Amino acid sequence: MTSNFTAWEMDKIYFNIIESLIFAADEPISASEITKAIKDIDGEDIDINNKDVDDTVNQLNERYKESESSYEIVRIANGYSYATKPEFSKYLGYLSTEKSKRRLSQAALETLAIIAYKQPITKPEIETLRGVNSDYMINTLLEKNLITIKGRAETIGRPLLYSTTEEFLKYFGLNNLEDLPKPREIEEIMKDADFIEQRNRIMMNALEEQLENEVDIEDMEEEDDENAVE
Amino acid sequence: MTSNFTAWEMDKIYFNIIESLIFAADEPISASEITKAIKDIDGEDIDINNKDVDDTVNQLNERYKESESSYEIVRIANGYSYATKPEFSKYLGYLSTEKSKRRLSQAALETLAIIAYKQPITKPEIETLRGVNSDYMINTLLEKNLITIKGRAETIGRPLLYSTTEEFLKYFGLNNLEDLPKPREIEEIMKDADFIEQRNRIMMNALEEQLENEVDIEDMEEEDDENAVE
Amino acid sequence: MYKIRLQQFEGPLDLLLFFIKRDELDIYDIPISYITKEFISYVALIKQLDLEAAGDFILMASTLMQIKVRMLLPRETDDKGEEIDPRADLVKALLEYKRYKEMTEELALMESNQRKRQFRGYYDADEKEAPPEFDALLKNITLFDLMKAFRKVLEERPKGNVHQIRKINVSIEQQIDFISEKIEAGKSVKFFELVKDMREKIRIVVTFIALLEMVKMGKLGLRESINFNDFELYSLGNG
Repeated sequence: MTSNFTAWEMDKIYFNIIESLIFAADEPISASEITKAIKDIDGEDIDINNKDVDDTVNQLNERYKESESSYEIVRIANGYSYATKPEFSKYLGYLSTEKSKRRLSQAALETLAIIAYKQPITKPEIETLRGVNSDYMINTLLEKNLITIKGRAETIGRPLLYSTTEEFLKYFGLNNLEDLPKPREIEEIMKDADFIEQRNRIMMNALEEQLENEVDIEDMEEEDDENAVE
Repeated sequence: MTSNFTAWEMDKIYFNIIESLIFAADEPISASEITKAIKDIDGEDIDINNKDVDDTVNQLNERYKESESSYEIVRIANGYSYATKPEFSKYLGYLSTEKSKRRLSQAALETLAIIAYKQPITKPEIETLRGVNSDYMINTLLEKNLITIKGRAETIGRPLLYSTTEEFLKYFGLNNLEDLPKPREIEEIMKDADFIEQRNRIMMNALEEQLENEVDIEDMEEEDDENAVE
Repeated sequence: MYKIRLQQFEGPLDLLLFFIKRDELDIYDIPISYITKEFISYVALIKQLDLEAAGDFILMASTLMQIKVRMLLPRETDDKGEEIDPRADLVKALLEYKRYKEMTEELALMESNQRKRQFRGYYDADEKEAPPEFDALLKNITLFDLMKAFRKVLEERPKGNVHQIRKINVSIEQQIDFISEKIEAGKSVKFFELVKDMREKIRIVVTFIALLEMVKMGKLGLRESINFNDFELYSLGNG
């Protein structure tokens, strides 16, 4: 009497599985990906189809509406995804701004690193090292008070010299500039990382084989010992 | 007559704003970041503090429990984050073959344990405790952002000091370093005569890991074996 | 039956602990000759393979042999005149190591538990409103930055038939309309995005002038983009 769908609908567990799959997926996930995931894990005979998934999504959204959730499931790009409701967009916008303000971009970091290790240094020197115009980066770093102008070089044109600030030290938890990790120290940690890994793998395989052979023999000897004790 | 807190509590909107902020933050977000966001947007005079946020999180989790949601808010890495409940891991594992990083190796975990408990700690100290060169492990942990450089020791040679990161907390599901289980005192280990029990624990661990990690490989190997036998 | 998996030996201390466990030896009364023999046969294996990692093991082997010799000699005494067990330092190191080995297991357990949880996977569907004017952000954008981004666009615009002479009908008014369309109220658009498909220099120039015009009219706001050389335009909504 009960249709397959109703029978399935009773099965609360799939309700939750669908919810968690949409929640955790890296990309919008389609109904067929969801049914495939469930069938692959629980068996091909699980009675669930794309329509069931879509119905479940509607029911989930009903539930979120009832409980006045701040998010819901939306249908985008042939899939489902969670989205916070638009009325909160200004709070979320604020957060992402805060974050981008905090983050030093890779380019800024590169520039900062050059200044930190080569200070005092001129803009042309920085640009030679980076291979690109660095006006913007230098301005940004100046504004963030991570670097400062420390006089002028004696070379032609007397370009400005840049150095790092107290703020820079504080930002990276350093007492003074001598505390900066030395390139030699970095290299020591980084040295031949790939090589060591490769070598370890080869060593482990070879040794394991050899030891396993030996263990077989030892096992027999040990069994003899145990027999002797008992 | 009503206390400030009660007045605030009535304000359903912040309930939802807190929910949406945690839901939309792609890293654990702290109570103070939440109150700051709300005050910066809606005004300094908004009566909300970190305790209110934490209470709200408890209430939200109550709600998710009642509605049998597949996720909840966890306290992790000094903040709040949504995460799926462990019982759905089976299905989610299927989803994210790519995303699910490999487990840390035994050697990496060992090095990390020493750094976690002894931080800040120098490389020579780590190597004395482990009895092996640890350049590669330190490099790996730095690359994975599980540890970071935190200044220098005042000892001879002023070696670099290593500490764990927020990412470390997140990776192990810890809210802060106090959540780490306490290591046994040496005296306790000394009293503990039954190394046999220890060994069993280690073997159980190894077994579990084998089952979890090497299923694919062993499946293939077993097939090979079977083929060889047949 | 012992299936030795070498991955589990993280070093000489680990290997020694393994022998102690395997043979149920008393850690405070380690039979030093026995364990040295076991250890050295293992080291021989590593040396045979001529491996760099053997160094740590060889060092331990020599320590063991040293202890072995000292065991045969009359005991040294400490300040209080008590005999020093030549094995004391080794035992201490083993216990300390064992302590962290236990914590390694704890960490492995926490790792397993945490791996059963997943964080939210996809965030792009969240609507994030451009924040209201935050001084700090706007301060970062100067007219000079604007010019620089503009120059970069000119440099990187799609290479096509640039030398082909064509008359291009484009007016500032048209481009104002074009920009207005692109940034409906509340939405924002990156400058590079805006001029991405423009192949003619003149069109980009006119668009840029239109943009400046709109800023002047207060119809348009600008802010720093995550990409430092780009910037974003957003509607001020009263246009």
